[in-house]
Amino acid sequence: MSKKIINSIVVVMVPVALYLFFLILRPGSFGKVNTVYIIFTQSFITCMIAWGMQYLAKMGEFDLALGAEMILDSIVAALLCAKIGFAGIIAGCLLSAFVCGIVKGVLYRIMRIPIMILTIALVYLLGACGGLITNSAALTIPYEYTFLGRAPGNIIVFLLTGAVMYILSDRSVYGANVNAVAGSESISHNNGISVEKTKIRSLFLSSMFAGVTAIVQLSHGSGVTPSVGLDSIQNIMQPIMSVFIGFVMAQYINIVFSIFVGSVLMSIISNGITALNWSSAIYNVVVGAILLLIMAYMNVAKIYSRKHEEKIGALKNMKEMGARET
Amino acid sequence: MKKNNGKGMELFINIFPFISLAVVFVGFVVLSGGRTLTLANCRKIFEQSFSLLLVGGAAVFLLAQNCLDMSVGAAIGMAGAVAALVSKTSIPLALLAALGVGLLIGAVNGFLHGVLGINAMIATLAMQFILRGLLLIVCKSGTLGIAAGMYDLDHIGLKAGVCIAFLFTAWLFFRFHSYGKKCKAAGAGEASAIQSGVNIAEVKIIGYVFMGITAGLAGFFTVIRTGAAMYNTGNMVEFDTVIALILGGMSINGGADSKFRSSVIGVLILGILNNGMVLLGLGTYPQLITKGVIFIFVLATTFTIRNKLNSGKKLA
Amino acid sequence: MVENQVLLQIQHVSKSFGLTRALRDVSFDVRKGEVRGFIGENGSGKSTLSNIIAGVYEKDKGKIILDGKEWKAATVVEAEEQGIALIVQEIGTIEEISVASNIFLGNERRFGSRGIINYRKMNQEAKKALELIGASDISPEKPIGEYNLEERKIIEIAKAIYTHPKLLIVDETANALSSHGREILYSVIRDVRNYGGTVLFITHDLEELVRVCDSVTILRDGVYIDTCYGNEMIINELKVKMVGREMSGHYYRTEEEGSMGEKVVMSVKNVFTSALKDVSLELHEGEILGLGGLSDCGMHELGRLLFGLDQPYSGTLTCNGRTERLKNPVQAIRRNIGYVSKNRDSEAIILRDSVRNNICLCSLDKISKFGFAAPKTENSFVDRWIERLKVKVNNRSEYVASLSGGNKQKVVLAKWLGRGSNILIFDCPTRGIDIGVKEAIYTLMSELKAQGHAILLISEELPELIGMSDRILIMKDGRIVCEKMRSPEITEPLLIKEMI
Amino acid sequence: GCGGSSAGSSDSGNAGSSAGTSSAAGGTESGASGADSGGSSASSETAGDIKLGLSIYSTTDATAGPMVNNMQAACDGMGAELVVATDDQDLEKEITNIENLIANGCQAVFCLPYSDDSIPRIAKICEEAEVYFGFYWYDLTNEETHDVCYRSDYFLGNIYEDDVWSAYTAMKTLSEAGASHIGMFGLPTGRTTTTKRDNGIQKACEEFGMEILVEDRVNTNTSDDAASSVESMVSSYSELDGIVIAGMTQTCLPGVIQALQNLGLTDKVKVSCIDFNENQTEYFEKGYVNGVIGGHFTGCAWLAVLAVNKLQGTPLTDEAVSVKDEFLVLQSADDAKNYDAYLYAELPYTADEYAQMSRKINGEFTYDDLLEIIASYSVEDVMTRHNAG
Ligand SMILES: Nc1ncnc2c1ncn2[C@@H]1O[C@H](COP(=O)(O)OP(=O)(O)OP(=O)(O)O)[C@@H](O)[C@H]1O
Ligand SMILES: Nc1ncnc2c1ncn2[C@@H]1O[C@H](COP(=O)(O)OP(=O)(O)OP(=O)(O)O)[C@@H](O)[C@H]1O
Ligand SMILES: [Mg+2]
Ligand SMILES: [Mg+2]
Repeated sequence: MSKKIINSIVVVMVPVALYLFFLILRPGSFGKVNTVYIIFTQSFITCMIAWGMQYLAKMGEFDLALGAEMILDSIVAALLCAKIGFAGIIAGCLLSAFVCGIVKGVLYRIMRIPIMILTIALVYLLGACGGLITNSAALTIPYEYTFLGRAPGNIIVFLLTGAVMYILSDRSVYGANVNAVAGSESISHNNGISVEKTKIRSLFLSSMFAGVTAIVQLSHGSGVTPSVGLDSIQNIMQPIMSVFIGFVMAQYINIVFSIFVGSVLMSIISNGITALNWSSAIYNVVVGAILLLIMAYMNVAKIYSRKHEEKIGALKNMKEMGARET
Repeated sequence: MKKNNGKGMELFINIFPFISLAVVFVGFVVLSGGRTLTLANCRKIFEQSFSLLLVGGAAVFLLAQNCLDMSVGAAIGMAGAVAALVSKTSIPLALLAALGVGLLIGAVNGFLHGVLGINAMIATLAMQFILRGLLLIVCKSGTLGIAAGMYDLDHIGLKAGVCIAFLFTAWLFFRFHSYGKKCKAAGAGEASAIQSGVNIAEVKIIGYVFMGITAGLAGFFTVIRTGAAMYNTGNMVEFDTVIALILGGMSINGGADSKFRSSVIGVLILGILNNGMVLLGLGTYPQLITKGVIFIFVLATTFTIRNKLNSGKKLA
Repeated sequence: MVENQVLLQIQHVSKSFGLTRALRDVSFDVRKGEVRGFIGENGSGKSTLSNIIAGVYEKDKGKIILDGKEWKAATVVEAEEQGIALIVQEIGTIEEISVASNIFLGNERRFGSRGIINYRKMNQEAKKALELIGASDISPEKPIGEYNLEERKIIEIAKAIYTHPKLLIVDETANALSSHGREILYSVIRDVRNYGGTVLFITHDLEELVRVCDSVTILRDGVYIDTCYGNEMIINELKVKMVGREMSGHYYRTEEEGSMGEKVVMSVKNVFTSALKDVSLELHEGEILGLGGLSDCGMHELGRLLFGLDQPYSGTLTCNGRTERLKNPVQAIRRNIGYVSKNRDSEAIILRDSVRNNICLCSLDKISKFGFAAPKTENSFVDRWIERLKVKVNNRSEYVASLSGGNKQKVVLAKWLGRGSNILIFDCPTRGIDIGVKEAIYTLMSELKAQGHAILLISEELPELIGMSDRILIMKDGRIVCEKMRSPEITEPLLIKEMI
Repeated sequence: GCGGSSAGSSDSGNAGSSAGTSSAAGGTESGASGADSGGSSASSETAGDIKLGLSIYSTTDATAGPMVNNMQAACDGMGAELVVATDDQDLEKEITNIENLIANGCQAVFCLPYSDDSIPRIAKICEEAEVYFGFYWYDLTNEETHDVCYRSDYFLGNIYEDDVWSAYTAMKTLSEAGASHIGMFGLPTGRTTTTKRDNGIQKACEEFGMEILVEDRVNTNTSDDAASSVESMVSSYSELDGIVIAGMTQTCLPGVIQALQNLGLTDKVKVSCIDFNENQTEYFEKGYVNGVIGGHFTGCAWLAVLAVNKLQGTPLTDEAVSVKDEFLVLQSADDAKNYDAYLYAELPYTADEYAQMSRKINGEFTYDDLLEIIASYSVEDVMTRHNAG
């Protein structure tokens, strides 16, 4: 139990340390309570997308179409909102997400190609759909319908989504299946778990999470512009990175929180760079470098732990045989 | 009977890219009323496809071993920017600098994937971020123009020469050199390849370095073509490369049946497609939809057949 | 026996994997409340039959009747619902998830309503399941990665038993268990018998078998041989039935005495790894050195180590008299070491590549100039070795995947012989290969020996070891426990005694 | 030289019929369908005598859409065919577009060069193909490139908007509203346009004692990103009292306004932006926006007029021309409504009006007439003309 607490503290220390780093560089801004609040609320959107992504990511698959989907969701929502008001936002996002999820699932089922490749093609198509519907025009929703984009609306949606995420990943049969498939596809298969079904469900779920996130995102920014070509992939880089960071930290705390910590980290970085008025170019470099560091750390740690296990085993054998280490 | 069926499918897989190319070509010739066919237009299609031809030729080696390079577009931009900067001093030096930058980027990619074992897509995606950021810093003041003397290099004969020499050499290496064979072996069965004495890390590093150098060369010619480098030079080339190779009939998992011609055919399909859609005056979205649908169609066709072929083979 | 006491009837079951006929027309019955031993040499089809009963594989032909009804197991879940539980030979647990989740893998719905799992209940159940078999020291919440292989096997036992199966199949689980673990297993088996269930117990340890089982069924090369009951189970007779085949002269080497060259081409000294304990051996030129033992005794690991696939934690390795560190196969191959992996299809050949490329791959540096190999050179090289080893292929561009098992193995051998490797590590070279090709491989080995090649023959088949080796080393628990020179006195029982 | 030229200061006018977001969107739609069909359908009617090519980043968005629509109207009026190549996203694509347009048989092509460095290239391609070329939204300030163009027989001219001035004016409106500590949104550096706008902002800062506290050129992909960025800016710089959007206005503006609304800062923080957008009327009405500079949608139409006359053998002038295309400055809800009614729902010049600019149709028309029309471009001018008709 106490070990668990220590682990949690260690994990929480990472964003705190980064925060302190920026606090020292710019106390005037990072010293304010408001900044902390902003950092948290801004991480919600990243975090919710990342939560939806992590199921597939665990199984080694990536859905690059989520950015394009969210834009399409928002477009449908904004158009419906103009007709039926607030309900249109909710209905539009969820409906569009639902359809996208089904389409992806069906295409995957038919074609059985790596999800990443399939979704690259979808980025073109979904982007073009959004553009055709709106004719490239930027759409907006009226202010009175945007309460889900600010406190307490966004906090409520975030907490609800978090609860769903927690239940799905930690309490549900589906979550157990995802973990099993992520561990070993063949053993799962031999125990009667359908690998394909699990992946299709995850594809669908990632769409639904993105759809819910689109509600908050649209409400927060109040506007949506269709994207052209593959640009929308950029929009999900932060969530992807949060997922990776979350995976590293998931050894210490629950994945729901570890991904949130990852999102907060991303949020601190982008706020820090704004606060210091560093060039936006630096942002790209910093984010790329952090991703590489995390991945390198993960791999080196894996190799090291394998070596370490081997060493422990060998040492045990040596002790057993009474041999001295050479 | 079953065997014949397999042979038939294999034959189909092999000629499918040619069919696609023929369909696209004939289709656009007819639709555009012959404008696709004019010598001037063909020349333009070649010039527009030039850097993708180079990069595609190098990407074959990577995709054959089941690796992607998501940073190649940014590498082209970076190499182009450096070439533009150095060209003010000396043009041969600019070429060397571009190749050097490409080599460096390739080496880093190779190290990240081959040595540290970071997933190829993630590693190169992160590199893309970093390079685009650096490129923004390098191009801070706007575009980087090239020295006037460099325009002389924009000569169709020279480009054709470079392209043919490059593709021919790359083809030789892919088809006949032990390196090309090792790439295919690594993609077809990594464990078996390792036990047959293929140094996987080395093969991967060489692949990325070659890709990097090629990106350097492509970057050099890109700035000659555009007259300047800017922050988004080489934008999205990485995706175009993958799409071209798949259109050209390459399996996304690489392996022994990877063919060098996939890159050339695929790039030509893409080139004719892009050129033809403008000749027909298609708007932005119809263009995107056309591309997406063709991509999915080709993917679905080849994958379905490949899956069938593989499941047949697994029984043996 | 009264008809209604029969639980399981296997009737004319056959199964092939491509060209390997794993089971041929196997028929036998098992009664309720019976502990049935199930023995046979490696590759005789025990696991295949178990997997068919438990719904992992589909049978090609035949019928299985369970409790009087025909049983067409389609999936593992269905089999479980019918009360069939299987403890697999390989690792059957997933490392990343908790003990409880592993125990109820694929069965999570038991603790759920509307897809939500009650983990408290699951953990309680898991605890009960573990306590039931006397493994209460394993805690259900922990990730299974924290437990070692033996404990994981015990968890698998708990997983199999908690449903009170009608039929429990235990596939060579005992190997991984210490005496404590074995006690757990035996008591589980007793429990099942006590409540009227049936156990199918697969093991190589005949003494254990006689102690635990009521009866025993013997398979050989996929063919049903016999079933013995109670007092009929006499170890030596079982062995004869199990091995069965005659050791005729034309099949193995005929010399009575072993011979070897003076020169030690490869040796290891005091090697320790997590699987090997203080292993030392010397391989001479012109020698076939046999290495035998149970599957997990460390002999396969030793083979990998000699080829540079694994590194020793301590100890030295010498090759042609020089102390070496083989960091990878590339270095091993440069020192003319060749290695035939036990997992042929996934490690030794590239299935989806041509015969030509497979044979050439490790010789590319030899047959090319500046890295370029003319297709002509390559083809004549390949043809020479296809000819020499009589590989049956339609043409050299054919995918290896379409070859028969024996011919695949010939391709592997051609690869190394073509490379000119003179230190050959053969790990189960005749696994799943029929008698014709086996003989060819044995003949080839004798020729190679005569030419002065050194061969390390790692094998799970004792007749092969005895028939082919100049010297036999037997390993047990990561140690070399005995060394025997070739002589007519060496018999299988003698070696088996050392192995177990 | 640019600075404080007052040509665009078109304020107050008659309160025209209000055209909100929806009608504005409708305007885009109808315009765009015209542009899309331009490539193929128009060809049969006009017998394909004259074919003009345009390379532009989009045919539909709020800035590029009207530009294409105006040019389409000019072509329709004067009996020429228009081919548009879109996806002009980077230097290489632009070159490719020009090549493809030439291959398509265009006798004159127009584009917005990314920078001076890319112009010699474009000139060379067009000279080799013996095709006229011209630039929109682009000023030839660099002497070298200027010479390259003017040496060419195929250079028609450039219509430029004064981007130093537009950014300067955007800042000036902020200063007039009392803001001095500014946060900035913009495009990534690299385009000449961006550099000029940066210069204009710099100039205004010096002149009015303003300061750019923080800038964001990355979080401009979605409205939500922009909203987050505003939150961060405000939290880091409490003294911030103005935001200028010098690029990506369509995407950023809704997010900026939304964030300010959420933070309750719409009064304190003044906003101005370059480029028109769908929501400006509403924002003006609520007082969220202090100035919008844009409306520079006619440059391509003027180039079309020059090209058609040249290709018909009745050139307006033998010299290459360099003309400034006026910006419109909106500073109130009325401005915006008038703009919506007269320049967005309809086009500022009808096809008939464009037809009169062809010397083949209207022999009287002269170069000076054209210059006069260009210089008089303003909301009032359109209102007078179209109300009369
Ligand atoms: N999945 C498979 N694909 C191809 N061949 C297989 C497969 N599984 C088993 N075989 C082959 O079928 C035959 C019977 O194998 P099986 O595993 O049933 O033997 P076993 O009696 O369990 O041997 P062991 O004592 O080594 O466990 C062997 O020749 C084996 O190589
Ligand atoms: N799935 C398949 N696809 C194509 N060819 C096959 C397939 N299976 C078998 N063959 C071919 O059929 C021929 C006959 O194989 P068969 O198994 O009868 O030979 P075999 O003598 O049993 O071989 P071995 O002794 O090596 O197992 C082989 O040459 C093989 O190439
Ligand atoms: Mg056979
Ligand atoms: Mg077995």
